[in-house]
Amino acid sequence: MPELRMNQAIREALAHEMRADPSVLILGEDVAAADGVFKATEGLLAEFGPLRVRDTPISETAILGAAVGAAMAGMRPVAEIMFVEFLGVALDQIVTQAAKMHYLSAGTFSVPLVVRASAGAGLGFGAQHSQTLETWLLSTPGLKVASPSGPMSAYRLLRAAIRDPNPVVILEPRALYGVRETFDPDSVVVDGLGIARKMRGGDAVTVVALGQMVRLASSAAASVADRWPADLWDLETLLPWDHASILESVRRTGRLIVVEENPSTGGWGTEVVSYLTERAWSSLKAPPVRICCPDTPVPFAGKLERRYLPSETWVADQIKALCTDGRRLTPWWEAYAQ
Amino acid sequence: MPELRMNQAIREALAHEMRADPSVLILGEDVAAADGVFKATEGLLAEFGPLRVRDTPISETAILGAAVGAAMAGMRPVAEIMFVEFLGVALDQIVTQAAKMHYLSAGTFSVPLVVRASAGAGLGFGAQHSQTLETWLLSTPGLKVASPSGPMSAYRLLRAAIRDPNPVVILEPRALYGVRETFDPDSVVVDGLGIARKMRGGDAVTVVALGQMVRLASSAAASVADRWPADLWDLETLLPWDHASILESVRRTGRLIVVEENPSTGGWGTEVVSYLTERAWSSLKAPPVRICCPDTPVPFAGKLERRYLPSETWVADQIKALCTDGRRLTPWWEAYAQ
Amino acid sequence: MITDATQRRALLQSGNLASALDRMVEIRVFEEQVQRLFLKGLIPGTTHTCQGQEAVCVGVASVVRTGDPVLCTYRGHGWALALGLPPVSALGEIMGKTVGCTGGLGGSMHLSDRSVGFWPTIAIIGAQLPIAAGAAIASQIRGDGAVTVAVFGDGAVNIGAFHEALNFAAVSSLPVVFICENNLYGEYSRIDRTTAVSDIASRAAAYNIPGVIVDGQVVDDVRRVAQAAIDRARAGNGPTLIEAKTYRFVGHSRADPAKYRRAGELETWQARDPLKLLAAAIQPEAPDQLIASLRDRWETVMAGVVDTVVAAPEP
Amino acid sequence: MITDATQRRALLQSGNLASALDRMVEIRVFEEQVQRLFLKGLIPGTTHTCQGQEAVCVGVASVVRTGDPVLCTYRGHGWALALGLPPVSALGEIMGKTVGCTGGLGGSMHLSDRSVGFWPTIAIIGAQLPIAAGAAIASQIRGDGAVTVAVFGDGAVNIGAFHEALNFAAVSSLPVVFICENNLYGEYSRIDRTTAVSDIASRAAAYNIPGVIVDGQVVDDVRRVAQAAIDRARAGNGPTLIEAKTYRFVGHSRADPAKYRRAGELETWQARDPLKLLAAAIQPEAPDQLIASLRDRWETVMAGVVDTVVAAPEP
Ligand SMILES: Cc1ncc(C[n+]2csc(CCOP(=O)(O)OP(=O)(O)O)c2C)c(N)n1
Ligand SMILES: Cc1ncc(C[n+]2csc(CCOP(=O)(O)OP(=O)(O)O)c2C)c(N)n1
Ligand SMILES: [Mg+2]
Ligand SMILES: [Mg+2]
Repeated sequence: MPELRMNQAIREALAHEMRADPSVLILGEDVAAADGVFKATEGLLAEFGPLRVRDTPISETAILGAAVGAAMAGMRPVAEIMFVEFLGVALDQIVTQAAKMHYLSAGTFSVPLVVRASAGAGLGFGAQHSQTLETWLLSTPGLKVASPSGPMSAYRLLRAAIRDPNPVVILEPRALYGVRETFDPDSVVVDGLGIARKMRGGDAVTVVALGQMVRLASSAAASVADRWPADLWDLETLLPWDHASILESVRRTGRLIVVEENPSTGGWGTEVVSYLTERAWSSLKAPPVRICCPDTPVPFAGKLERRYLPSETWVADQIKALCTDGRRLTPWWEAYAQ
Repeated sequence: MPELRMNQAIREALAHEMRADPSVLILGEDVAAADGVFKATEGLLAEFGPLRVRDTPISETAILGAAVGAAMAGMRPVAEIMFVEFLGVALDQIVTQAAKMHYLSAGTFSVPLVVRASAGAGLGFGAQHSQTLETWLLSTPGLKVASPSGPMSAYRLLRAAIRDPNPVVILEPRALYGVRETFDPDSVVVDGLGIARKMRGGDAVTVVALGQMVRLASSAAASVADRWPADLWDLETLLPWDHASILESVRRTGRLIVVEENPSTGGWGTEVVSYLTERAWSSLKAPPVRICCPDTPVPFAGKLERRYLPSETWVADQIKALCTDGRRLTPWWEAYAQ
Repeated sequence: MITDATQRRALLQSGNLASALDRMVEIRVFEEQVQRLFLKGLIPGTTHTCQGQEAVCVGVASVVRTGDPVLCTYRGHGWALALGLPPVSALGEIMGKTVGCTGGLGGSMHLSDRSVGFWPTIAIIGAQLPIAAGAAIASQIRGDGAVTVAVFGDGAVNIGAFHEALNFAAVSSLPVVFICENNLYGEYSRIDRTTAVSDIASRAAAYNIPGVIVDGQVVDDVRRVAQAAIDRARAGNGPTLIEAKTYRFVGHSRADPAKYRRAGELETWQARDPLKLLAAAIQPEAPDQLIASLRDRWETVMAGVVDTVVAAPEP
Repeated sequence: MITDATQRRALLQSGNLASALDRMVEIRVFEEQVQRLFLKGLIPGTTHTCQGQEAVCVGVASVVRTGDPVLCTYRGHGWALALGLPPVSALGEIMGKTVGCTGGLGGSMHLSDRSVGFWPTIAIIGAQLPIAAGAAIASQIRGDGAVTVAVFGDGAVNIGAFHEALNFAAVSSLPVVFICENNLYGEYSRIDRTTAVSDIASRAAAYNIPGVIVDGQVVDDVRRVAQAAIDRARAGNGPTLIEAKTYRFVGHSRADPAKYRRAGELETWQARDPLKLLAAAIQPEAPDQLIASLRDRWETVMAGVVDTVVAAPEP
């Protein structure tokens, strides 16, 4: 079985779908001749040629708009947006065009496009290149959004996304492109979007994480598993997220912790918390708790950036506090503000 | 005391601040010679001249970028974006530029701009001109967001926003531009952003609403006030929202209903629900409940659009159900989906 | 009366000038009905009608191959009818009825009919331009010979999407034709107050593609220029920017009285009413009578269409 | 050594060619240090250095009035030093230290120093262009005589913000100068593969403003052209688009080996190294020696700067 970095896994998924379906094409800045800035499209130009693997100008609106048009015409474009922030100049094409065309055309058109965008902090790229920004997309009927937690996850999600008849945005934690995993791509079951992955079973507390927070939550959960075994979920698909699995879990454990990489106010975890609180109310034994980042831009300097992100200790301590006395820990910045 | 429509109240607020402060300017499509598409800038060109009241090309990125630049240079621009959807082509300038410049410049620059954008459904404008889209903005440290519920509210918020040293987006429910209210602009206390307004006092349940949902929630609360008196709040400012007031209210009533005009998944109410659930856990007697719209684009046809929006009956019924037996009502579309 | 969209389209494609005039009168009468219905409160939301601009949509529709993608704006009723949609389908949508082309989901700003290549019209200025480029990418990859047409107003040439789409289409030699209906106004602003050049076609140079100005009031000129651009695109030589100089005889939307017009401007353009010009070409001795007789017929038809739509159920 | 930003700026503004060369060598040595430190793992994130392009920033900085807004990109180290920032302030920021110009909050892509009009550099392609237009609106309203300068790369001319900003500035006659550093590549793509025209300046016609091409390797040419554009803007005659033809002798960022270059291209441009050209103008008999002696001094200074920054606390 090969060991693949996450960018290689993405490349494998693209190659697989391009071989299987001549309607799949790739477009984006430097994705062809240069193999992609994150090397996630390596060698695809050579194999599939310049019509199906297309370098573009620095024109995110044109890239995404072209993806919408190609998809409506029956192709399956995969657009690479180098950093998710760049959606800020072209969000219209995803949210107001792609996500609405099926509805607006009374079902006569569909828009099977995929947008891959790198996301997240941890690499010292500063305030304009380190956000996750799921919430630009989350409240968009007609759209799907997913975020992988590692190579196999990225492989599976991308293949499912390409096959999905709806527009899908995949937010790839860029700090994970170099992370390796050993798995056999050919035996990965591509079972569609919207399925949360159980990473570890337990009855003490439900922990939900996404993207690069999954690893951190996993280590934290492992470190306290003997005393407070967590039911740990990698959400993988954020829109639509797997209501059924997480609801079942929370009804069973009675406790919920969401681990997010985004500002505290308005982060995606609010959706998970409020959905579950409304519906699993009578099962909850303690307040649901969100672990996330402070309400500031992402700082550049290394120490500050590390401080900005949730830590493993925090997650472990919170598991303990919630399971022992139903207590929410005060995030460091709230203490700081007092 | 004059009776003012909401668009007139906005115009009064603009005129007031422009008279008081020569650094205030207005820019946008057809805001000058044509008095604004919603007539919210009527007569301002005549009074303040073409340097301070500026018509622009159809170039939202230029409009917002220019507002950022003018603000950084010490002016107080107020940009009109005709429909909030148009932020989709220029969100970068608000979220990635305006909201980050104070931080990125270590405080040497500030960005005192205001963006006014019309928002919301109810006028038959269809899927691309009827959304509220607060969640494009909500998770943005460095930004403020507010939404008025009527003429006086619009007047007060806009004057506060212009005086605020931070970038502020005001989402004006466009269905309310023609609504009238009698009040004396000169005696309105402009007490800043971030203050929720108590619309009605009560101990049975806390009801939080925003924008055009405030009227609907008010009527609903009034209709059941004799048996289940609600503590009804107009949030007015969504970012940062008034944590203290609502927390106090929920701790007192033990029940929470949020009335939102946005899709069910990921709407702004998830922030309110999850914040309060985390912190007022031990006071809650029933599950917090969100009343919102289904996860579809906004339909055009009148009947469908009315069905899309929350109804007064639903709010009233939910108050009753929550207060009597702690029950969340199933939204019509969930029943439909079953 | 023919009500099948493809057959209606074929009528125009015959190249027969009489069919073109007939369709133009149909559109004129349709739009007048729409305005009346709007003022009566029977149409929700908003409408953007196109009286005065009929030669552009009719001219272009008559040379586009049926099924090739055409992407237009909210000012799309004329395009809908020109491309073949039967009036009930268009008016039904505008009035939010089940008989509308999308059953009332979309409304006036979002008409569509995939069967004739009429893609959902788009209400965000400029957004259809890169989408059209994408449709053209699909054709380029498949080699299906389709040519995509993207239509937009003069106001759209200052939005980023216009620039990105034209540059991208040019460097990729995409089979797409960009057609600007320059009616001199974007909402209430005259082009000279918002746009640094007065000939939109001159911007083609920034993309190294041909820029062609055509008299948008003369259907045959529009046809010829559009055909040439389509042929060029189909041959693999890339996009063309066509600027059709035209004028809307009515306000921007809803009940706009269009007070912002320059004095005499409307009258000058009305003298070049595309219906009159075409009628004069067909029947020089009595153009007004020709129009009047077509008008009569269409008034009657439209009255029936209105009845049908009014009687149709809401969704 | 002068470390006050305003005084450092004044040195350049003297118009003295020797000061210009001195600053250009300083920038060259600084950027080489940055690359070494990056490869040693002492700089987090990314860096975009500008060896080969020094004549553009130094030329422009020498004619912009101190305090007038200058908006640049992530490739901004040269601009920072040219505009007056002391090396410790720039390197401190790049290394994320408290001695950096924003104390480590921003990093390499977001240098700034308000005291000399160096606005926060922006890492979203094109975003600074409309912002610059806004700064110019402030000047136009206040009548303060300031002229804003917006700097961008050749890759930025295909993004919507470029188009919107230039049209908007043109129709509003704003006091702003747009300066494109055309180094032939946007990341790894050569301009001919992404841009429909080869002379960026030719796009000025789409906005009805002057478009000027200047040899970006010759500091005095840059100075002259920039001065003329600034004068024009200050006189109320609106914006100019300047295209400075230049080349980066290094990769796009980080450790990019720049394998995508055309054969011989680097060598051709190195023969027109702006340092050499200026040294030859100043001291035709021994330009290399002149550069070598300046280099020596700056190597020593920079070694000290590195020590200071390495020793400085993290925030
Ligand atoms: C991005 C965006 N900005 C603004 C608008 C509002 N708007 C609708 S129509 C219009 C005028 C467009 O003028 P033009 O392109 O000339 O087309 P015309 O209406 O004349 O056919 C404007 C500004 C919009 N729909 N989308
Ligand atoms: C909107 C946006 N798209 C893409 C990028 C990624 N990016 C960073 S630098 C760069 C190349 C820019 O090239 P150019 O404008 O020529 O400037 P240069 O780097 O050559 O100075 C790209 C594509 C970005 N920062 N912002
Ligand atoms: Mg127009
Ligand atoms: Mg470049």
